Order: sequence, then structure tokens, then C-alpha cells
Amino acid sequence: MFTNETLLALAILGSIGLVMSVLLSIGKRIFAVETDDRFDRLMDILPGANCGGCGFPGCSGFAQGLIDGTAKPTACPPGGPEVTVLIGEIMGVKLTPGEPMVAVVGCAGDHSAAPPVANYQGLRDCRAAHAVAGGAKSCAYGCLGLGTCQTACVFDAITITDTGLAIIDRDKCTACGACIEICPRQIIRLHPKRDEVHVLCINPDKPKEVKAVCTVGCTACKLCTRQSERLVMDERLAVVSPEVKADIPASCALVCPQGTIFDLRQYALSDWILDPAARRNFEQRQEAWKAEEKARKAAAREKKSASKAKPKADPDTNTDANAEPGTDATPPAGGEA
Amino acid sequence: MSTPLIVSASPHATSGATTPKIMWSVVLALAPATAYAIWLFGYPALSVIAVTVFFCVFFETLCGLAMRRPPTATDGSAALTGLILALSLPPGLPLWICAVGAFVAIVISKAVFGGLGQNPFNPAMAGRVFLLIAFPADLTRWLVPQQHTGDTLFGEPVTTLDAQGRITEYGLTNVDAITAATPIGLLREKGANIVADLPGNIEFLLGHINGSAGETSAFLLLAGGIFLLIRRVIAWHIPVAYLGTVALFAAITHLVDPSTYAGPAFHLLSGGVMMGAWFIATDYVTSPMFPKGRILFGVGAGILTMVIRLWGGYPEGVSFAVLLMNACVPFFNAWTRPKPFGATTATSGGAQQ
Amino acid sequence: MSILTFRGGIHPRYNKERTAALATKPLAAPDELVLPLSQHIGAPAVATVSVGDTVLRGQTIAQPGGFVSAAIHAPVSGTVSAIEPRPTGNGTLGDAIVLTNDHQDTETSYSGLGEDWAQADAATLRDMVARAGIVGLGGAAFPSHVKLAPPPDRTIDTVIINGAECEPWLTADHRLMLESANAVVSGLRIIQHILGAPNGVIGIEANKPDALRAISQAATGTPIRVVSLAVKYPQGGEKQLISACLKRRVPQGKLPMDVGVVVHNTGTAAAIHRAVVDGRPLLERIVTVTGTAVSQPANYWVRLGTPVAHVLQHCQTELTPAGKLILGGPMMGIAQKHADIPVVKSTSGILVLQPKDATTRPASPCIRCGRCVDACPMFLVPQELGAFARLRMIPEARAAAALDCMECGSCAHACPAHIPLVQLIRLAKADIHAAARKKM
Amino acid sequence: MKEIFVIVLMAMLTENFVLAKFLGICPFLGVSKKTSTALGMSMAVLFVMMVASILTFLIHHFALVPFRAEYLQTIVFILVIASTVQLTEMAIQKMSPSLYQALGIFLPLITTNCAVLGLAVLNIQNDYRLLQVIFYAIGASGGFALALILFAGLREKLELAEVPQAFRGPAIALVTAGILSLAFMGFTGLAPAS
Repeated sequence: MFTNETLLALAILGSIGLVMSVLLSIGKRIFAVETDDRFDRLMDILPGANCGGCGFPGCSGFAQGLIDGTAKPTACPPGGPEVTVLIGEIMGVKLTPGEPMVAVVGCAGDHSAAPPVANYQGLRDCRAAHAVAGGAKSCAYGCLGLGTCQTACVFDAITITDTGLAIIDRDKCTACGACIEICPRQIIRLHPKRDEVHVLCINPDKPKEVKAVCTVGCTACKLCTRQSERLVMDERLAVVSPEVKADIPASCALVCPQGTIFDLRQYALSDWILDPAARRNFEQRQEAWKAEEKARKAAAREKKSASKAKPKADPDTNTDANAEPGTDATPPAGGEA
Repeated sequence: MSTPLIVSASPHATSGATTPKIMWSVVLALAPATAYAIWLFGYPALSVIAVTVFFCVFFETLCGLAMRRPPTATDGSAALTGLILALSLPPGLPLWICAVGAFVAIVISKAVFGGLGQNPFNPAMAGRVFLLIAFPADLTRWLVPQQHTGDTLFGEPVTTLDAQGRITEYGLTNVDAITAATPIGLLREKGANIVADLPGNIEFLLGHINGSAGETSAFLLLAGGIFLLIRRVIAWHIPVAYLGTVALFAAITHLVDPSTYAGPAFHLLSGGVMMGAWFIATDYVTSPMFPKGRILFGVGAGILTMVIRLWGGYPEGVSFAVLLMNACVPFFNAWTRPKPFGATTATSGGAQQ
Repeated sequence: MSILTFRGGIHPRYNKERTAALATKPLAAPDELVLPLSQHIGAPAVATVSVGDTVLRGQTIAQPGGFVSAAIHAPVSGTVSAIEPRPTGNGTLGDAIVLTNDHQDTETSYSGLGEDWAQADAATLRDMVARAGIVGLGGAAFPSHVKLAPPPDRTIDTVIINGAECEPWLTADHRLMLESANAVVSGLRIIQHILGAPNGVIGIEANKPDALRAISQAATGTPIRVVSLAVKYPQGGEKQLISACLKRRVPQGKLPMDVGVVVHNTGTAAAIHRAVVDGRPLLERIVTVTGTAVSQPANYWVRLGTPVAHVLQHCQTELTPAGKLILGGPMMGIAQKHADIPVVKSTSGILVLQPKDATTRPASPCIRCGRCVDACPMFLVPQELGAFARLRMIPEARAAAALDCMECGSCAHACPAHIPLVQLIRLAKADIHAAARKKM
Repeated sequence: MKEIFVIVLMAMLTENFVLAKFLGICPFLGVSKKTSTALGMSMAVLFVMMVASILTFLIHHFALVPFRAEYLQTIVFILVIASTVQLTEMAIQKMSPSLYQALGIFLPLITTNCAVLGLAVLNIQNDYRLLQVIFYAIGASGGFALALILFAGLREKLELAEVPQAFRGPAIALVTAGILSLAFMGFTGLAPAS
């Protein structure tokens, strides 16, 4: 039953509501703004890590950049292929996501392998230390281990070992590039995620100089390049070629006399860097492999001499004989004997 | 070269000034006034000071451990906070209240902000204001100075404690006349006419009056402040602006209505102004960094002190004035930033208008 | 003579008395000299000799690699034994010409203009300076002939010779002003002539009264003004010196020539004198070897390219464990990992400190005391810049004029919390430059 | 005149809506990260408070009282405030998109800002006349602005501080607000509510 009271209340409320709604609709006319709902939709799908990997300050900048046409739709590394496809849907273009990448620290020279030659004091920051006499390490290329990349990584993928080396967790890394950009030594590089073997050294100096500063540096002996066409020489440095598509045999790592080449099918990176047992195990496997190889070669030679083929130099003792075509013209001063 | 040399960025020399040196020199500057307060009020003052300082250092150590930061207890900052807090409290205050004050000062208004250098508010004043609001009766119960009959340090016992741990002896001013205890309180109650009945300026200067432990001897506080000024621990801007504003404000109000408002001498020498201007407002962490900003800070604190003294609900305004000005510091810093060499416009940074 | 100064700055312990009274001695040349191709700001020089060549003392061994670059000459006679990367003062390897000294010091012939240089035109003189490989000897190592060739729309009315030598410990400029006062004054007059600048000023800190007297005496009869400057660091900073001497303020982001001024170091002026009057290139410089770990401090005329280890050997200085070796002064000098680096054109001092003087105190929290603000001669807020750098707040750091910082170290020197402010600001500057590059 | 002065002083300082009455804490914490945003918010609140308190005053006295429908006060006031906020929101979105972005959800949330409703209700409770209502609104929004802007300045400073992880964000903001509130207690007694 409606009483007068209720009717009155309804009337008052109703009329005030009416007046207000009229005012609001007038206001809506006056203050009409066009909005682009793509921005909100983009913000919904972007990872929200604000890592800056796209080159814009944060995800909102990237979203705006996409709408303005200044951002590359495939530029969001942490989003991965899924996000790239979604961006394509929103922006109305067909996108093919790029190859998934992962950042790798190209240095295994921790305190024991490349001991510091000076006592650096001051800001615990690699960039700052690098600017002071090139850091405390003798190697001008090695990881300084002060954790600047760690602080730059918003995905918590980087840890600094007690032995002064940065290692990147492949599973957490989104290849956003923040660490690559901040590392004063340019030691961190992107590699295709499918690559299972990495050369953990970027020192391009002469073998003699590399050996003087680090026990695990690449000495350009080229042994690995003969195990797989995926490994090629870049000047005085062995690198995994991104162009050639082929599996990398385990022997690439085993053949390396310096132990510079890391094979993640055999060891976890943290074990490889930190666990002496892993190194011991590697050395054992290396010995075993060498013996096996020798036996195989001896067998092959016997077979060959049996079929009176021409003698062939032992690859273990003559390193320059069989360089990959198209590599550095100036061979290193001395190979591994 | 087999022995590693030290490498570090330039400069390779320092001035020799260190944070502990600065903090301890402020403590040193407060020492005469502290000693005088102990002489004046005896054990009650000594125990308040000792307990407050102890708990401040204790909480500082505890927080340092909890936050896993390098120990800061010996740098003197916590001890200084404790000393300033203690000197702003009435002697004879129940000691557990002192500990609470130390907790508020060190833990709540300093450690949770990240410890030394990060706190926006003066910890000692935050602690004192908290106590004043939480325990108004205890914080406004003042001892009269003890009688020094013999040549002993602690004259006659001025206090005894009752069953509730309350001070009952003579020397405790009547609880009903809480606000009438200090000269400033009297002034509020009865107007400037009673100034004539109050101790003379010389007494104020020497400090033979009742009040907070640190509010007593304006002369010793002034001497400590000038010591800091000469040692270049503090700059002149804040104390001069603060005291100048208080004096000017008092002079104007006194001229307008001499029967209600006391003159500048009374306002400068009584209460916490001398202590506040030299030792509290000049706290680096919570005061502006630039000279002009420091002057603004001092003027603002002076005005607020006088407004609260003359028209506010609390008898003394120094602690509130300092806290309120602390809140304005980001703006003073933003407004008074130095212009870079050869620049036409000031830089921006921090709080912006 | 009134004492002039600038605003800000600090009063470090000067420690100059150990070497101020010691006359400069020539240092015996070592067996091997290493001459980096990049001893200056700008493009590296290009070697004009090859391995195995015989060179004479004074012979050009590298040509400028561009306009902003400088030639390099052989400081001794001998043979070129290598051109290869060698350690340099900034901790990296840099290409260098290595000379084996034959200890004959067979010199090439020099042809100077003698005292008749005023007859020559500016271009000729500038060319002589360029050919002599002269760079700013105060430490900046900016090629001097570039500073002598201002763009045509700038009129230079005043040349200031910087004799402040505000870096503690160092006395190289002090000795030079005492021992070669006439060369300094003559150098200034040549610079004035090249630039067509009517006014010449020599600014000397008041703690060198003998140098003030010597220079004043040498300058009598010329319109050159010799001014006494307050003993304060960084009195020798270019902008601070101009502010003190002329009360002119170089606008933010501008150069001294924008206010009609060019500043040269005393050593540079003397070198220009020798280049023009005697035709002699820059082969050696005065180096102060001092510090708490140096038992026989000295001022030496050192051939460029002399290894620091060789110099230290002559001063009977052992690099004590955990000590510090600094090229330059304590305020802006660069700490070294080892002594296998050569003395180069900008090396004004070699400072060796004992461990107790070398250890950097750990940083404690900032207490906002404002000492860094008072000390900053560029009127910046180092404390805040440091916080911006730490938190990588790049736009804020740029807005707070981080790029104006000249890294003089006054703030870090004054800081009671031992915060590495200079290092932090360097990071901020690097971040700002990186962000700017990214935007382009 | 003196009465107006007392009302403004009281609303701004002694009975500051945020720091003494603890009204409007939500935007106080929400939009105090930057002083510029805080200023914008203060302006928005000033506008809403002015318009809403005048409108509610008029509606109360000319629509509710004549019909003895005072019991509708709350719902009607909220209706009026919500509409005013909507209008303000539209206006800000049109005039300053960046401010609109920065204020975000806190702009429409002025609707439920208890400071605004509190002001409207207090106007009626205190039996203010129109002039008093206007100045009370000025004082209240001025006090809100003062607290918000001071607080924003402090929070900008805290951005540079190394606050322990556990206290980052709202925790340290509330501690700061608490101490600021303590400081504002100093104004007690300055303007005795007559």
C-alpha cells in the first residue's frame, strides 16, 4: 500500500533525480570526449611488468605507441607469442611472433678463474666499477658481478653467485633486454631459446692475453668449430651461429680445452658455474670422450691404412689445419697443443 | 704487481667530517644544559634522561637488527634523539612513559621510514607530541627546582613515589594547577600582568625555573647553540629566523596589548624556544637543505610557536610548530632550490608545485 | 691585490708543502716508452711510423686523426718496437706506439719564429701549435689549437691563464710558474695574439705568493693582469675561474667562448711559447710525484710515454699492499690497478697513498646536512642527484641538471656519510645520455 | 565577520576533515603520490564540496523541510553529490585528460567521499546559514587540500627514502598521516567552536 508519505518521498526523489539527470545529459553534450577503447584492451593483455623491453616507458607507453603507430607490434618480449597474436587481433593486423630468445651472460670467469687484480671500493654497481680503472678484474670483458643486471631485471631472473658472476634463469628470462642494455661490459646477449650450447666468453684478445687473465676464456683454438657447423669463429672468438639450423653435438663442449663451452643438456648453469663436482664430472667425461675419440680415430686410421689411403693429420695436435671457411683470415698466434 | 691496489672513484680525499662526529658534537653542545637540569631537578631529571636515552639506543639497535642494516646505534643519532626527547619532557615523568616516548620516536617515526636520514618528522618531537596527547596529565606536571642546601649534587629528596608510582612529595605542583606550573602556563592563565610576579629575565636566562629539563637555562642552551654555529655543525639561518620571528611576533603583540601579551624577552627565554631553535629545528634530516628554505622554515616555526602559545589550546607550541614545519619541508626545498650555475631557471626535482 | 673567488667549493688539505719548494729535475728517460695514440679528447692520432722505424727525438710519430685531435712526437730517439694495444690510465687497452730508447737523444731540427712571432698571422701560429701536439696540460687534454680557433661569430676579448692549481698535493704548475715565468707570460701573449683578445689575465691562488711575484715580474710592462685567487677548490674549474676573475657567468650548457673568454693552463701557455718561439713540440711535462707513500717526493720533467713504474722507481716508492696509485690529483685523479701505464700529456701528478689514506670509508645513510649543496660550485643538489641515480629516475635527474656536474668531487669530499656522490652522478649522466640516444 | 573567520579556521585547521575528523581518507591515501595530482584532486573536491553543499542546503531547506521529509536527507544528498561528481568527472575528462588519467578511480569515488557527505550533513546539523555554508565548504575543502598537498609532498620525499619492504606503500603512508595528524593537534583550541 502506498501511503502519502511514500508517494511524497518518491516524488521528491524522483523529481530531484529527474533534474539531475537532465543536468547530466546536458553536461554529457558539453563535455563529450572521444575515447579509443583499444588502449584499455591493450592494457588488459600486456604483461604489466613495465620492463621497458619495448623501448617505451612501461606498458601504457607501449600501448599508446601501438595506437599512435610508433611502436612495433612485435616489440613486447615478455609477452611472448601469445601476446603478440593478441596485439595483432586488437590492432587488426596479422602478426607472426618472432623466435623466442633468452639472455645469456657470456662469462664464466668467476673469482677463482679470473681473480680480481685490484681492490675496488665504492658503489656496488658494475657501471660505476667499470668506469673506475675498468673494474677490479684483469679481464676487461668479464662479468664484474656487482649485480647491476640483477637490479635491472624486473622478472627476478638474474642471480649473482658468491663467486662474483651473474647467471640468468632461462625459465624466468623474457628476453626483455633490460640487463643487456645496462651491462657496461656488453656481456649479456640474446640467444635463441632452442640453443642448448653457449660459449661463455666474449674476450676477443689474443690467446696469450686471454690465458693471462682467465682460466676459462676462449683461446680461439677452433676445436669446437670442427665438431659442428653451428660453431663458427668470429675473429678470435668461437660463437654459436644463429643462421645455421642444426643440432649441436655434445662433443662441442667436450672438445673445448678451456671448458668455455657450456652444454645445458648436461648441466644446469648454476651447477656448471658453482659446483666443483660438475666440473670434475665434466673433466671425467672429457677424458672418456677423448679416449673414445682416439680409439675411434685409431680404428679409422687402421681401416684407412688397410685400404692404403693417404695419412691424415691428427686434429688434436694441429689446430689450424682445418679452419672453417669464411672465418678470420689472421690465425691465432698459437693453437692448443 | 702482486699486491692488489685499491681502486675507487675520485675524489680520493674526504673532509674528515663524519656522521658520528656531527651527532656527538650536538650531544656535547647539549651537555651543559643537561648537566644543569640534573643539578636543578636531581634524580627525577637524571632518571628521565638516562632511561629515555637508553631506550632510544636500545630500539635503534633492535630495529637495525630487524631490518638487517649496518649497526647505527653508535653513530650518536639515536642517543641525540633520546637526549632531546628527554630534555623536552618534565623531570619526574614515570619512566615507562619515557620508554613509550622512545619507542614512538625511534621505531614509529624513524625506523619504519628506513632509519637515519629517511624520516620526514623530527623523531624526538613526534615522540613528545605523542606523549603529550596520550598522557596529557603526566606531561604537564612540573617539578619545582630542588633546594640545594648543602654542597651535594642531589640536594634534598624532592620526590617520593606513592603506591601507584606517582610522585607525591612537595616539589610536585598541584595536579589541579597543571597548566599553571610553568611560567608560560601561568601567562596563559592570568595574562601578562603576572609577568611582574614571575622570576626575572636573569632567572630565565640562568634557568632557575620549573619546566622541562631542557627548557630551563636559556643561557646554557644559547652557549651550546653558538658552539655548534662556530663548529659549523649548524647554519645560522634556522635559529636566527626562528628566534627573530618569535621576538618580532611577541614585540608586536606586546605593543598592541601589553596587558594580555608578554614581551619578546619573556617569550625568547621561557619554554622550549631556545632549545627548539638551536637544537630541534636545526635537525638536518627534517629541515630544508637550502639557506632560503631554512629561513622560511625558521619563520614558519616561529609564527606557529607564537600562535599556539598565544591562542592555541596547548601552553607550548614548539614541538607542534616543528612537526608542522617538517611537513612543509618538501615544499620549502622545492621553492628554494638553487639555480644551477649559469642557469636562467631553477631546476625541478622532488616536490613540485 | 684583492683576492677573488667564486661561490661554493671546499677547503681540502692542500699538502703542497712537500714538493712546492723542490726545483724540477729532469728524469732519466726509460729504455722503453709507450705513447698511446689517444692521449687527448677527440679522435685518436694516426701513427705515421711503422715497427722497426728509427726515430729522432722530436720527430712526429703520429698525425692528428681529425680536427679535434693532436699529433704525437717521439720524446727520445730510438726505434719503434711495436704498435699494439697497451694498458692506459682508464683501465682499458688502447693502441700505443712503443719506442725503444737508444739513449742518444739525437734531435731533429726545430725552426721557431723567435721573438718575432708577432709578425706572423693567427693561422700560422695556430698551425704551429697544432703541429706541436699541444693539448690542455691541466688534465682535460683538449687539443689546444681547437680552443685557439673559435667560430667566426664569437669574439674573444679575454684570455685567462689558469695558474690556480687547486688540486691538493700537486705543484707542477707552481714550479712551472716559478721556473718558466717568462714562458708562461709569453705564451699568454701569443694566445692573445692568435685570438685577437685585448685582455690577458693570469689567475694564481694566494697560497703561491712566490709564483704571484715571479709572474707579476715577468708581466711587468705588459697589459696582463695578474690576480690573486682565494685558496679554494675548485678554483681552477674553468667556469669558476672565469666567475672569480671576470665576474662573468658562463650560461648553462655553454662554453667560455660564449662569454668572450678562453682559458688555458699555465703548462699549456708555456708549451705554446716553446712551440712558437723555439718550434719545439710537446715532448715532456712536469709531473709532481708525491703522496704519503712516496719517500722522496719530487717534481720531474718527465718524457711523455715514460711508464709510471719507472718514475716511481726513481722516487724509491714501493706500491704498498692495499695502497692507492692515482694519476692526477686526489680530487679528480684516476686510481690505477697497476703502474704499467705511461705518463701522458695530461698527467700532472702521480700520487701514491698509504693504505690508511687510501681506504674508502663505507657509505652510511644521507643525513641531509646540505654540505654537498654548499660545496657544489655548480649550485646543484648532489644529494638528490645521488638519490635519482640510485633509483634510476632519469627524467628527474636530467631536470635537476645532472649534466651540469663537472665531477669536481667537492660534494663527495664534504659528505659526512661518505656517499660516493660523484660515482652516482656519473651513473645518472650515463643514464641520461643513454636515454637520449634511445630516443633518437 | 569574525564568525566566518572562525568557521574557516576551524574547518581548515582545528577540525581538519582529514586529520582531525578522519573523513575522506580514501582519496587522501589514494591520490597523494604526486603533488600535482593532489592539487587537481583538491580542486575537484573544492568544486564538488561547494556545489554539493549549496545544493544540499537549498534542497534541504526548500524541498525536504517544507514536506517534513528530512529522513530522506542521506539518500537525497548522495544523489546530489553523485550527480555533481559525474559532472566534474566529465568536465575534467574534457579539459585535462592527463589529470583525469592520474586521478583514475578516485575521481568517481568522490561520490562516496565521506568528507563531502559529512560536510553536507554537518551544514544541516550545525544549522548554518547559506553564507556560513559557503565558508564552511571553503574551509573544509581548504583543509582537505592542505592535508592532501602536504601529505603528497611528504610522500614524494618518501619515494627517495629506503623504506623497509614491509612498510612500503599504504603502511608508511598511514604512519606519516598519523604523525601529521599528531602535528595538527597543535591547532587545538585555536578556534573554539562557538
